[in-house]
Amino acid sequence: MADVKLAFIIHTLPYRSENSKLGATHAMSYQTVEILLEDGQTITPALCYVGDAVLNCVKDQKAMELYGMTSTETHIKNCLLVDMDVMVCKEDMDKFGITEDRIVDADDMGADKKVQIVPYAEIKKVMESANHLLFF
Amino acid sequence: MADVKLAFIIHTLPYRSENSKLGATHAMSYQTVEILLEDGQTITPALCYVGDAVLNCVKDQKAMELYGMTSTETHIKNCLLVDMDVMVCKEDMDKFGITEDRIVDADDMGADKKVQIVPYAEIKKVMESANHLLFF
Amino acid sequence: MKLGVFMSEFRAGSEVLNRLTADKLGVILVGNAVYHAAVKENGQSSSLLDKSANFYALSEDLETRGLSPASIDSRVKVVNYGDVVDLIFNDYEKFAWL
Amino acid sequence: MKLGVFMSEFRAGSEVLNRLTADKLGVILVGNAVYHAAVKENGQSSSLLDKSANFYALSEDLETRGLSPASIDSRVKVVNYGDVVDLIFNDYEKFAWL
Amino acid sequence: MGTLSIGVFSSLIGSMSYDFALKLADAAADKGHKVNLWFSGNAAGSPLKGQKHLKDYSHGEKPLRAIMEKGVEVCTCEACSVARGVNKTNAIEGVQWNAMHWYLAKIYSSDRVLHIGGE
Amino acid sequence: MGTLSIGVFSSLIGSMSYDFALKLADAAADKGHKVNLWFSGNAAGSPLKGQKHLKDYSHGEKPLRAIMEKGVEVCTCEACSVARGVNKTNAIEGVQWNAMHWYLAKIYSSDRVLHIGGE
Repeated sequence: MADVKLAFIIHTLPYRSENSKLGATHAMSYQTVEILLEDGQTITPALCYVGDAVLNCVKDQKAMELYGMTSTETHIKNCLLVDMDVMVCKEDMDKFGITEDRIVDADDMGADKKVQIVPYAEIKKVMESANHLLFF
Repeated sequence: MADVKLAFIIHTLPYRSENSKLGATHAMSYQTVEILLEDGQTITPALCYVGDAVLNCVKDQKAMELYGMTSTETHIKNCLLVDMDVMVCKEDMDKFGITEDRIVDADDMGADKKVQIVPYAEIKKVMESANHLLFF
Repeated sequence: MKLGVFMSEFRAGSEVLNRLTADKLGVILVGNAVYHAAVKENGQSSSLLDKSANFYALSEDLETRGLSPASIDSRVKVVNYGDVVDLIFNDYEKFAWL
Repeated sequence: MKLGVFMSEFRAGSEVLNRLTADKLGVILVGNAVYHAAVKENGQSSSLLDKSANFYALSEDLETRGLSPASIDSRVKVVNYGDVVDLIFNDYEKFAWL
Repeated sequence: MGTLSIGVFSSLIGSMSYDFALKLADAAADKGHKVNLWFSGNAAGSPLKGQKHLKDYSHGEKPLRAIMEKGVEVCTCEACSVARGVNKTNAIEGVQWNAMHWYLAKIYSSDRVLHIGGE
Repeated sequence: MGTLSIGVFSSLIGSMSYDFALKLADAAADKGHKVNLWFSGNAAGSPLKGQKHLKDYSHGEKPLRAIMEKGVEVCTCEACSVARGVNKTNAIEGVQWNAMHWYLAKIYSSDRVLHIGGE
């Protein structure tokens, strides 16, 4: 098996535990995992926010200014910058009344990727096609 | 003020966090606090289990045998042995269908005190008459 | 009694809060409990805010989460750490943290 | 997929679980989630057990809490740590911890 | 001016309740109040010295030293700390070590008590 | 026999998820499986050596040393550990130190992955 697909499913709120942050940073480490793998072996992560965790994806988080700590927003931006698939569940955004313009983007950092707003059915497909699941 | 009354209100489940255990052990430390107080100064704790926390008071907990750790049951027994007021909310026991015979006692250790099964209104009175509240 | 209740979570603590009563009741939303003041679910405000109490939300914790103090529920007063100190000493006597 | 979901809490995780589907679904109750198998509220069993799935509960975690494996809901099979290892390798392929 | 005792039971990094407690203690000290801070539960792991200040994590050591400079009394539950491998030899200087009755004794002479549970 | 990678993110003492992870790793090793154990989040505080075994608290050091004896590979997230004041000089011997990609690389060659979140 040359490529292993991992689904990072974030279902927890930010700043309540480290989990949602660590989901993003662990997913991002796919960038450097090649030093521990053989040639041709790759890992492809997808980072999906469901349920309450869609609140992680709201922009303008001031964690650095107010608590001296990297915001979850910045972690998500970093994921976009390394071309990771980042998805947020549309039904849950709608439930909270979160509109697309409030979702984190990394346009200011020149990222090509955007957070993908997708129906839950898409996230289910990610879980089904993944080799392993990691729920944060 | 010669006596300070403290209400230790336990509202969390056992073994999910240390809180419910630490509620009992902190309350119990009233026994030795005199070494740090002046003559005539006393602290009187009351330990009250409400909501889901009534499940702390179910007997026959095997935490020591299975995880090598003092059970919450043993901590409650120790509180009874030092003559502390320990109360459990009757409405919540009824909600879970927990009968009186399943509630921890320290009869085998020769304690005079028993866990008092009281209506929530009694626990409210404890909160009102206390100088300070500690929710665990 | 004058009771100040710190709510620190969005998905826990409401049942305990619902049973608390006091002559004067304050509910101070900190940590993820600030979502009670700032988000609606299916168009509904949090039922927590229906309780008869004075509500406060910590501005630092709103802004950390990308929530604008200007857009929160009108029943909630925005406070900072210094204000919380004053609430503790001047407005309430006993406290619970949920 | 064959999905094994570890539930570790009594008051959290149900909403996430409810949306999970699999060709073969197992729910392994550990930690305080064993209360789902062992207590009723107002005479009602936990609605978690209504999901179409194979249910297991960890005997060590039942007994730690004073809950007798003999008295749990008949839909739930009692397992020990060794059994959980076998479930992981033989019965399910992917896992979630809630 | 009054006396406030704060009990903290949550971990250095995670829920941010620890950050809250330190910021509240600091704000109260700035207003001239006497503040006592008690660490138990997971907070009893926080007096370990030599914490590296990385921007992705909450950091307790610097603000803890700063509030002690301002006169905030800080004490950790000895049993809770040593069970985690933190002891007097590897701990931040100035943090007191005592049993749970230290907290109760401080509460005895406090005007206000904020007991912060959590993890 | 297969390979199982377990990620643990909860604290040494508290939720007992840490106890669960160690017992599961032990049971899997006893059945002849290869087990990898990754510590991040609050679990990254657990490699601190010199934990005093008090009966009122979960204790990780002894069972951790015991499962490493059985061949379980254990690695902690270096950033998560040093942010908590735990580093190579005060850590339990035999625990590996690496970045998060260690966990992903172990997952790559695992048959099964149990990622235990929590606090």
